[in-house]
Amino acid sequence: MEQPGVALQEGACYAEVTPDALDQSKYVELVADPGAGAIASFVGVTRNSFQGKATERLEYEAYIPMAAKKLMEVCRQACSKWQVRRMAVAHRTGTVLVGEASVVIAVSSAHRRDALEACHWAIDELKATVPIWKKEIFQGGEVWKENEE
Amino acid sequence: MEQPGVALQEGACYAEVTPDALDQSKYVELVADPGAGAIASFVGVTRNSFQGKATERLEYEAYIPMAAKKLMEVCRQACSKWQVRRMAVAHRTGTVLVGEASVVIAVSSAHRRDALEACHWAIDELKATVPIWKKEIFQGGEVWKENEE
Amino acid sequence: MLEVRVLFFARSRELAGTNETTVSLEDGSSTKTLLLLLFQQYPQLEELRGNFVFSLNHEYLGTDEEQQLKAGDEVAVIPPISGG
Amino acid sequence: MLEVRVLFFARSRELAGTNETTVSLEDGSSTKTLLLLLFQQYPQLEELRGNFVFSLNHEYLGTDEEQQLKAGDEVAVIPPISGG
Repeated sequence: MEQPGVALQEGACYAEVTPDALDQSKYVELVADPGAGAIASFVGVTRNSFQGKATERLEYEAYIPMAAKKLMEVCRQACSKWQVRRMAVAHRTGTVLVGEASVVIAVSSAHRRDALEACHWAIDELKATVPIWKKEIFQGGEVWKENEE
Repeated sequence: MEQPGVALQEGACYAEVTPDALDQSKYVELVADPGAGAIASFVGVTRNSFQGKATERLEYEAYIPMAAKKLMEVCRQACSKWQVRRMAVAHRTGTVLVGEASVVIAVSSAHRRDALEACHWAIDELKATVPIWKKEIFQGGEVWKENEE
Repeated sequence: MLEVRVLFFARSRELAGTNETTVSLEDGSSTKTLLLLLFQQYPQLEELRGNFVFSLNHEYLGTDEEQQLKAGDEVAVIPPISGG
Repeated sequence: MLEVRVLFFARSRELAGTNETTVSLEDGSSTKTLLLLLFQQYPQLEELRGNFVFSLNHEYLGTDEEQQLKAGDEVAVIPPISGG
């Protein structure tokens, strides 16, 4: 079921859906820029428990072409709402074990407020708009999650 | 003039003042935690220009023992104001070239909002309370900066 | 007749027992017609009734939004998302 | 007499021409007395007059805050900070 990933680059925006393990520093380096004085980043990680149950792993499934497109839209909207220099968003598909990253966002800007606010907005927007699904596998069962958004 | 660094660890909080180059991933790994679903981090980087002048480098000077103490205070306050699992704050002293990091903050929490808000609060608080000074060396001169805080 | 490609994801994929199918419809059919057809063809989808939306060519449709279909369109059944 | 250690940082270090000195004061002296003494001993500090605070044993003092001093205290001249 493991499909190849997709990476899109549009100007200062980079969006990627990949089955491979995510390395935060790759995306932080991607957004480095001599004009940037601030780099904010976020990593979503598989937690060992959810609502009291011990999580074994998470399985992520993506509508890959649409997910990549929507990730790029999140990126471009953030770049238009804030003074962002560069931005990268990446989401992983397939099995993500406890402690491993499922999503990474990195944003650079001249002044810290833009990067910090854009990064926070982006993860919220991603959860509300990107066609990706998370199944939680825990001891004794599994369940498809639903974001509040 | 290069003084040795100081690193403090108090429970879930880590604070460091060091003359060595800062590696963000070290601090992100420091705050990794099986119960954390989110890791937010911030890197302050030397920019190539400031108010139109081409920056050559920044020189940071710290009142090291008090700076380390104040960094720890920032950490502990963040941990009490938000549901933080672990937090690390590190500031570099001495010369920091364009593109290099002068400060790194990493915060982990079960849910993303705590890590993201604590990280943002912490960099603002750090700039207002930690006895560290930044001299900007640019073509044609140098000037001690002053934070707005 | 027009043919559209229908993709199933997550819970809908499990209920339909497949991740993809091709559906033939009368010319001029809409996404509403497709919805009825899918419930007939995959009765287990009832579990998700009222709890999913369609996407049409990589764009979401509103819960009650009806769109005309044309040959080659790609429709996906989108259960509540949980990315990030 | 009591002796206190005085540290100078950033611009104040440049103006004073040193990063540290030891100052002897009458017993019971306060940070206000110290301030006057420093301006006498380092007239170039005038450039920073009203634009720095003291720290006393790693705690900031308010701009007009006066504290009693005791032997071995560590006072630092803290120009406006610019960390981060």
